[in-house]
Amino acid sequence: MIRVQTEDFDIGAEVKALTSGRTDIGALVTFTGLVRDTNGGTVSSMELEHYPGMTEKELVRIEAEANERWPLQASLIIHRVGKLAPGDNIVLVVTASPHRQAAFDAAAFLMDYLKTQAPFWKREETGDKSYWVDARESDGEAAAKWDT
Amino acid sequence: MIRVQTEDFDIGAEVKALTSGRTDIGALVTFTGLVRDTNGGTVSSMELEHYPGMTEKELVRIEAEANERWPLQASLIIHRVGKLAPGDNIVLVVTASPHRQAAFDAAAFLMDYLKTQAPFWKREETGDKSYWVDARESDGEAAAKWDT
Amino acid sequence: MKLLYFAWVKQKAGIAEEDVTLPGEIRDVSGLISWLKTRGEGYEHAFADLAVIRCAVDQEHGDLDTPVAGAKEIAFFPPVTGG
Amino acid sequence: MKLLYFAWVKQKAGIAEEDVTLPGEIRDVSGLISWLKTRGEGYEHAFADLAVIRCAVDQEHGDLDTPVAGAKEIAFFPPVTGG
Repeated sequence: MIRVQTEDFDIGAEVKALTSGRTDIGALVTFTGLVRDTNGGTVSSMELEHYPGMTEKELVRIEAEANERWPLQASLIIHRVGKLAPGDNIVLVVTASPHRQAAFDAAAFLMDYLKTQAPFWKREETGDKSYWVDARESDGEAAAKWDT
Repeated sequence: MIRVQTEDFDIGAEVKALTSGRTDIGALVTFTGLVRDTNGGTVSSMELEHYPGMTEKELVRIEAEANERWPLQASLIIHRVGKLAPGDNIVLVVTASPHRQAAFDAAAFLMDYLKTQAPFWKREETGDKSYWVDARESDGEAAAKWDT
Repeated sequence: MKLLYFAWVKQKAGIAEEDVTLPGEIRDVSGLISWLKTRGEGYEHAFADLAVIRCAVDQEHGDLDTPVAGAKEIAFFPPVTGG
Repeated sequence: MKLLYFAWVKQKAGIAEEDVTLPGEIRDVSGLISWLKTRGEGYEHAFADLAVIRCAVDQEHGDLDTPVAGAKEIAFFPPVTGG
């Protein structure tokens, strides 16, 4: 399941929705990405731009690939767009599996692929300046390791 | 922070307590272990026994080791004891870090160490029989990989 | 054909979206970019360093060699930074 | 010295906890187990396969060679299965 939304998400509620009434899930991993104030109080806000249409397609594709690679019983990707403040949630990934290694690996994979393939762009506002966040080389390397 | 308790835990509330008011956390990972009905409806309940005193010491030690290995901004281990039913939460691990790889690795490490070193024992009740769950060799291997 | 621009590519090009009819000789994304750069300073600025330009053809990731014939929508953007 | 037994070690030994005074010649966990096995069938049964016995001396993981002199609390249990 994937969602692109401006509203915040509630980790507890999302997890409950995925697991309630089920007794087959042994391991559930969540990853939450938050707006981090990298310079000690200078980032006043962040704007998340995306490519409507393609974003949803990419998230569906990435989720399907994780489900092909690991025996997942449930998966969820929520990504927020629009204006966010330091401390706000940006992204939530949830994976559930009978065993913990699959849940951990699938969640890390989803984040690595999302970071390099889903069309989102961050702009940080610092005081009266704003700048587009640069892509990190380490994200490309993290995603590349799943190709082996 | 570590807790051993009979009561259930609320993932959303625990995460909120760890992150509220903070703007330095970029990545937060949770792992939840649940009672899994491995044989399609035959496990009627599970009893978690532990070694009071040593359990808390081991969890503190394991958490401290994770904090030495990775730059964590917050960490939490909650483990339930007593009688549990299929679908119930057993264990919650939360790790927070500026970057996602550290949060993922630390959470996986905590679970691998907890699974092999924290003095808990599971007894499953299936109909009128009950048996102690056997330790899994793969858990020992998973923990051993952190020694390298 | 619809062209879309995102993030700083949009800012540098000075345009978010446009409908264009391509000259017949344009075969791939590389040719499309060369043509766009003849259309004004904004495009020249936006496409100055192709190493940091990413594209999607009909909402699927492409590269400089991806054919453009028959495409309905081509988008240009920087490396993604979500998550 | 307090001895504790958990999980199936407790069930097989038929005891959860006891206070004992060790004979002076017992040096390590291995010696303690040998002595316990002379004390009854339950202990013999519990300690039949040492490959699946784990122990803690004063609440820290030990092994067959861990010294027992001065220890206040020694626990025996199967490999752990929490999490």
